[in-house]
Amino acid sequence: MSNAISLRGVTKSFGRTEIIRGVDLDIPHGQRHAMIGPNGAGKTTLFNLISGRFSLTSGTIELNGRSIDGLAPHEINRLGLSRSFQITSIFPRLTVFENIRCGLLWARGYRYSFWHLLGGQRALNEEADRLIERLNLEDRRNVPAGLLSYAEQRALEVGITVAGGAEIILLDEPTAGMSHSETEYAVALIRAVTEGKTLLIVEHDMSVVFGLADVITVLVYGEVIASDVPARIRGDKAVQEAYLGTEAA
Amino acid sequence: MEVFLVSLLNGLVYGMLLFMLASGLTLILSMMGVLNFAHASAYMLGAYFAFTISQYIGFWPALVLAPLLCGTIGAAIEMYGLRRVHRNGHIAELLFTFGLALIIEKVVQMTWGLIPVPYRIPAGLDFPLFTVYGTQFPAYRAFMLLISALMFGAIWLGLTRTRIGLVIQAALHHPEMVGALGHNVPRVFTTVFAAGTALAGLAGVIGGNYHVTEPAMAFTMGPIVFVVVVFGGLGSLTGCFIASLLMGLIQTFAVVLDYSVADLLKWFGFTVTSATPFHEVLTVPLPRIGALLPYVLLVLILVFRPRGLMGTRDT
Amino acid sequence: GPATAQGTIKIAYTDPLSGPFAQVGDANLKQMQYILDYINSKGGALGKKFELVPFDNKSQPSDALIALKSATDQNIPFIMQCSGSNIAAALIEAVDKHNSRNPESRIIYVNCGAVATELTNEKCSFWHFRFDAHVAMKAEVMARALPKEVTKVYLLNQDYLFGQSVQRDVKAFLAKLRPDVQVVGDELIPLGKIKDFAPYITKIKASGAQVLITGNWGPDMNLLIKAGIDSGIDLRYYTLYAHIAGGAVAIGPGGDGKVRSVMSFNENVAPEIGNKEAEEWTKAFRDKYPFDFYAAGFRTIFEYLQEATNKAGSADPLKIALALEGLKHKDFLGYETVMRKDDHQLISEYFVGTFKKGVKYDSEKTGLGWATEATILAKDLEQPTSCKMTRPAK
Amino acid sequence: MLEVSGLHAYYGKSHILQGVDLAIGEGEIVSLLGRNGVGRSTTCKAIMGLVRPEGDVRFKGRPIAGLRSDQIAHAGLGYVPEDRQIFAGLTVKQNLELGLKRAGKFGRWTFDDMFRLFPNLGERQDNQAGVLSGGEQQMLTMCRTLMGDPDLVIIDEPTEGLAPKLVEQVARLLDEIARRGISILLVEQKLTIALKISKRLYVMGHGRIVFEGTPAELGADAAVRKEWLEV
Amino acid sequence: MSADATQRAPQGRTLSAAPGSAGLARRAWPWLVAIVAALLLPWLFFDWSTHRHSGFALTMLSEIGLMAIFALSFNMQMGQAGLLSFGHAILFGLGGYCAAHTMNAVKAGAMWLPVELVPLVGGLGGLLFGVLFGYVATKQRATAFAMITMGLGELVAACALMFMGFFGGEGGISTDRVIGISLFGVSYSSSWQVYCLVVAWTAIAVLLMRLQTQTPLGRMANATRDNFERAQFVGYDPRMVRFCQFALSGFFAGIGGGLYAIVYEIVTFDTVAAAKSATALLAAYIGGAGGFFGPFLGTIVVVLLQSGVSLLSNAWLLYVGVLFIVMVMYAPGGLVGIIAQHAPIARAGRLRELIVPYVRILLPGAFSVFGFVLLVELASFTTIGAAQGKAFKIGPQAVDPATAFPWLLGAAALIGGGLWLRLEARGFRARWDALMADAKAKGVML
Ligand SMILES: Nc1ncnc2c1ncn2[C@@H]1O[C@H](COP(=O)(O)OP(=O)(O)OP(=O)(O)O)[C@@H](O)[C@H]1O
Ligand SMILES: Nc1ncnc2c1ncn2[C@@H]1O[C@H](COP(=O)(O)OP(=O)(O)OP(=O)(O)O)[C@@H](O)[C@H]1O
Ligand SMILES: CC(C)C[C@H](N)C(=O)O
Ligand SMILES: [Mg+2]
Ligand SMILES: [Mg+2]
Repeated sequence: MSNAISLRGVTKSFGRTEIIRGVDLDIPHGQRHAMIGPNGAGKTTLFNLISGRFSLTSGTIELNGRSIDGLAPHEINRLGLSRSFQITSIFPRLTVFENIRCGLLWARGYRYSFWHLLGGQRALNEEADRLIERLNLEDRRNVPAGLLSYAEQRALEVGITVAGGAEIILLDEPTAGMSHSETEYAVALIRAVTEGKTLLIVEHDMSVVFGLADVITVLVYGEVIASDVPARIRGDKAVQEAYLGTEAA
Repeated sequence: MEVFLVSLLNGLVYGMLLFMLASGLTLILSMMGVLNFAHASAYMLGAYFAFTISQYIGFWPALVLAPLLCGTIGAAIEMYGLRRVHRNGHIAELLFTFGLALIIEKVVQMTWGLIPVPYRIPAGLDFPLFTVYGTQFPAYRAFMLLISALMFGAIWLGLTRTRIGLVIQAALHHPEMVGALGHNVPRVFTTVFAAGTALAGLAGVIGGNYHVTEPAMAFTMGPIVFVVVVFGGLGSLTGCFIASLLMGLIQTFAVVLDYSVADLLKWFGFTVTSATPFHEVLTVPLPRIGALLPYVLLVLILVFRPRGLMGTRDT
Repeated sequence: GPATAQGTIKIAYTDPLSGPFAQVGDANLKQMQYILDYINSKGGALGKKFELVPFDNKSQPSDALIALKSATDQNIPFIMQCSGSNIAAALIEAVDKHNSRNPESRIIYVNCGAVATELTNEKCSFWHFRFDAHVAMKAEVMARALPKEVTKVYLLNQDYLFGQSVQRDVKAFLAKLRPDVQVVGDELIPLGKIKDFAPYITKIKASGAQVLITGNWGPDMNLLIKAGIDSGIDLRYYTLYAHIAGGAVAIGPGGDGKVRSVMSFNENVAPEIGNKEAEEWTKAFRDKYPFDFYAAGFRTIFEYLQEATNKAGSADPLKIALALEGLKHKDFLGYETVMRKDDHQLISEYFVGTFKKGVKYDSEKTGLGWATEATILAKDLEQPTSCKMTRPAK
Repeated sequence: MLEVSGLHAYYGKSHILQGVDLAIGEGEIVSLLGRNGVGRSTTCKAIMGLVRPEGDVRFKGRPIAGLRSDQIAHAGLGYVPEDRQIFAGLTVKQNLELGLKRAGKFGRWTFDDMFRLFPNLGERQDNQAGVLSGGEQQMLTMCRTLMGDPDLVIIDEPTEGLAPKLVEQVARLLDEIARRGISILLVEQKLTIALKISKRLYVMGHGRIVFEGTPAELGADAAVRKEWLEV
Repeated sequence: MSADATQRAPQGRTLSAAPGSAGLARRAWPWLVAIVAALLLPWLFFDWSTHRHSGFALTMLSEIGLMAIFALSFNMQMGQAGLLSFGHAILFGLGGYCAAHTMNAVKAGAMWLPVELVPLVGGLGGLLFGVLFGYVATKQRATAFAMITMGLGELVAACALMFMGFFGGEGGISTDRVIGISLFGVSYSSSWQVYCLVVAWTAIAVLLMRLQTQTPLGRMANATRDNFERAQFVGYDPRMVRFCQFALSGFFAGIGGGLYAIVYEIVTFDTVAAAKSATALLAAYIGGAGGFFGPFLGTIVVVLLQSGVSLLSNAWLLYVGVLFIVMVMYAPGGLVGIIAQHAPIARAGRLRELIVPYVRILLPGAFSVFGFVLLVELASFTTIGAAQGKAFKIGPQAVDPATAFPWLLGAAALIGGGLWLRLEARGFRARWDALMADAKAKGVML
């Protein structure tokens, strides 16, 4: 089956320092793929490369077999890839509802229209509301996003990301800073909204990773040291000593 | 050759005057991020103070007192106004200083009248220093050059020998944190703003009698100073210095080089007649464009290099 | 209208009272007030006093029009303006439109100094009366006054209607009267923007000009001359406005004998022609204000208005305008003047003055002052006009 | 070393801290536990003078409640905030430099110590701090505070977003800090560490201290855990 | 003219109909009321003795109308897209120049166009230049954008003095609005007719801008303002958003300029100059950039100050400055901000309980203001006014500023009023907090 994402010899350096050192990675359609690795390994950087925030130093990245070389983030997004951010990134002065709707607009083909009145777009608004319910934010619907609590903002972050119904979804530490219960809910939500989609997720919370992922890739100093099913990753010596430390054992 | 040399001197003097003004603003704009529209007003105040003081106790005391006065005013403004407004964001700050500019201009008009005041170059410096090809170079201009050079040195030391720069930049984003690390943020801000204002004041003392001391002087100097600072690049004193000289020279040489695009075209054997489209634009001589060259440069550099000449960060 | 009801005949006066040109507007205003007090002491008109209502126009046409609007709102019969031919042009059009649209609140435009030649030629209007010699006249005077040995002149003028007019007319008359003179430089500068004229001086020197001819006024005049004198280069200045507010100070002692100005009046005229009464009158102003009474000629203006209003027998602008047409009047110096009917241009005597030591009345406490070098009588000043005036139906 | 008694704090009208009492001795590691939103961070901020404290706060016997936070810092308190608050525009090195209370005046800690503890930072010392990875930023925050050579550090959730391995490294760092005779007030989500490294711990609930004791005691007291910690 | 008044109503209907025709009436009537009010206002200044409208009042009202369009279009950039422009006037002015040239062309018979559509030409001009300058300026955002627009502003202003052909130099381009072609057979020789045209166009433009905020572009403008990076990752090119927003605001600014050309029949360089741009900024901020109608309120204040107070007082600029500083320091949300603060209390239905407290602070407030104004006027009179030979009056009766009395009076009023105000303010705040708390309790905060 064709790959949703495939990286070939991807490298990225900032000035002299090489952060990503030749990563090859294939993520087939519909797979839930987790990426773990020590801090500063390059996970977020890799996300930034795939989503077009940074430009490649060398190598190729293909989405659904199409090279994204030289494409701007919004162009990549239009190819059906959507990402979330490790450091929460929402539209603070817009209401929760509008945040979600912004996530929808382009996907629903409104582009830069200044002749549609959003008030009139029933289908659009209903779709946004449905998602808000799933995010458990109904009662915060009309609150400016900036006033939400940290956990709620993380949820919204995920919401904006999945709103457009992108087929490939990248989540960067979606549950960071959430309490246990919140984390559990978030995981359930992620599982639900990414049903049948391709998911690439970065997490430091092992319960999440092992709970969610079909395949786990371990990134250390910009190199993939292992990529396998959870069970075997947990067993893998290299991984333990490079990342998990004694905790998992 | 003659023209070149004399213009070079003129350009240098004008450039340095610009620098004197701009240096203060670099502190305020590029360190505190305040688009200080009242900066040129401080320049004006400096000039008027100097005028009044020099009437009673002479120019030299004024050279010291006027800037101090401006500095004090600056400090007051920062402590009782700007600090409050800071919370409401940059536009608020900008408008605050804008309001100040209006008030100061009016107050100046109300105290010193609408028409220029006779603020003269001190007799001690009012003699031709030397003559180039029959054109005299007044000693006062040399004095201006000296002062601005000193200013440059002083500021440079201030910025490199202390951590003030760091503290301010950090405090722009996380003031509490900087405080929690043991730095007295408010005091630093006040100091910097006061220093900036004082510098503007000094520029006023020097520039007021070189040009004319009149209520409109702030308004006419305002924009160009921003151009210099932004063009030079936020957070870079050297950039500001170079930009000042550049602007000074450009404007001076533009005046003496009497060419137009049309002449250029003629070079390529294409003559512009009143029939050719845009002939008005093509035939306008350089001296007329001189005044707007700085803005052309500003726009160009910002479009292609938002951090300016030597800026440390994007504008 | 209310104006007369209140027992005064109002005259709206709009000029720059703030901004770079405020100095000129302010000085004009003070001199006018002094003159008006005198006129009123001599009985005003129709038994009423004249009252000046100043409006600041910041040297901007649009602001002048606002002033016009409030003037017509208050039924003020006269609007007066001196500084800025561009503003004058705008006012002429606006007054024309207003008077044709609102016959019930007409107004007369009294031009006291906006002298671009066009204004009483192509652009002339029935409602516009100009009480100062226009540029072409002054240019001719200047061309005639230019010494024989001068062969290289440099033209520097402000880039607007007036400056352009000076540039054009001076060149024309030089070509006509002094074909031997060569224009080595010809420049227009933005109005009231330039702070440092040193570069221009450099340029002028390089051009090898012996004489600088300029119509600059206000800061553009004072800064230019100051820069010139400071640079110590050997150059003579033939100007139209070196004698108005701030000029003398700008020139300073260094300019002894270097500067000429084509002027309607200077404080030494009266003593020179031995007109005691006039001298007393100007001296009285001198004792009151720190600057020259260069606009004493404005007295002629108000005497015309006074006479015309009385002749018209009412403050109705139309009647007054008709009364003004072709009116003759002997001015306070004793010279014959006339408000020419076909273009509403005042034809009066004019002077050329030199700024030098040893005059009876010095200027702005500099110790130097204006000595009259030549006097041109009205008849010699007169020039034909191309004005085709449309008069309102009576 | 630090005694807090009857500490109250408000955000606008909402009364967050309702009389917190706690004490920390020389070179002691004390943890402050509790659910999200009970007011642990607010406690830290109140002690540091970042939110206006009401009540009595004494450091080395000297009352510090009501002082400006920079004065408190000079008294010898250090604070590591939960939302890192690194100075994105400045380089890593400059960030650390700002940690110093007086330019060029080092105390127990030098740049090299930090770079030895966290090699990542060493590699990145001339990079803008803003580009650091989430984890690196967390480390930087801690180092920055230590540079100021505090006698007591308040550390708010130091392990958030850190890889498991690094979490242990941080734990070790805390030990080292303590060994250099510096007391620590640690706010932690991850019970495991808190229990492991701290001698005593407080549990907060509803803006009050609801439990004080040793890790062992807490381990024993299932009731408290149930009511105030687990979910 | 009455034709204009009616012709706009359907305008409103068709456009605002989109979001469910249910609340249509509800949404339409405030507009109609506003328009009617606008048309009635001038009659307050009508001089029945001479049966003439006050030209001054009409001009001022017209000015308010067209400046409101200008300020709102400015806010399309600042408020909506977070783009602070220092050169917005160039779009306004250039629109004006285009309109002026068009009218001259029509007058000369070179083309056919009814006066009513001239503002549209201005708008298209504004749009054209909006596209042109927008392409350059929107390459950057934040301060860089501000500085670019400042540069462009100064450039155009300088060009306006340089190129006679299009700008007419210092003289500007004067024109005649009586071009004899009209959709409704109106000559527009009287200011009243012109005013009606202004009202019509203001209503149209404001309505359109209002609706624009509810379009995808409008919303994404907000989004890019809040977090331009994130916008990229939901498929939008922030720069494109900025660009479209800029160009559109150019269109509306141009309409304002077109009206300016019609009202004043002359367009000079000061319509493109920095001061004009500043006016928009002032209006937007004083009124409150946060709410859509903020700039409109702001415009009213600013124009009244500029055209009204400036005739009464030399020191009007000083008042503007003070007003400004007071606003940014105590009411950063602008007028609408202040109004919005009352919303919860209103929703709690206890607004009327504020009336008394307000009256009580109004009195001392008025006192101290009077004192301040008196002092300023005295000062400015002694230095400037006297020179211009005006007489100094308090109300009808003249006073001699040379004597101590007026100064003492002023000082007393200022200080006394100030202290009293302090006192009352305390009571007011208490009341206010109480009501707020109540509102919170009732849960009507957001
Ligand atoms: N713009 C940049 N310039 C220089 N170095 C950078 C830049 N961006 C990232 N880095 C470095 O690249 C390395 C990888 O960063 P990245 O954010 O990808 O780590 P990460 O895997 O996401 O770690 P974490 O799990 O802590 O988020 C880090 O050491 C960081 O300092
Ligand atoms: N700036 C603020 N304004 C208003 N309320 C606040 C603010 N900061 C925190 N709060 C509220 O104060 C309460 C305590 O906040 P605090 O951050 O101390 O909780 P915490 O114990 O640190 O939990 P967390 O695990 O989120 O850090 C929370 O309910 C929070 O909503
Ligand atoms: C008063 C004068 C200096 C005005 C000038 N002559 C002009 O026509 O513009
Ligand atoms: Mg990361
Ligand atoms: Mg916390």
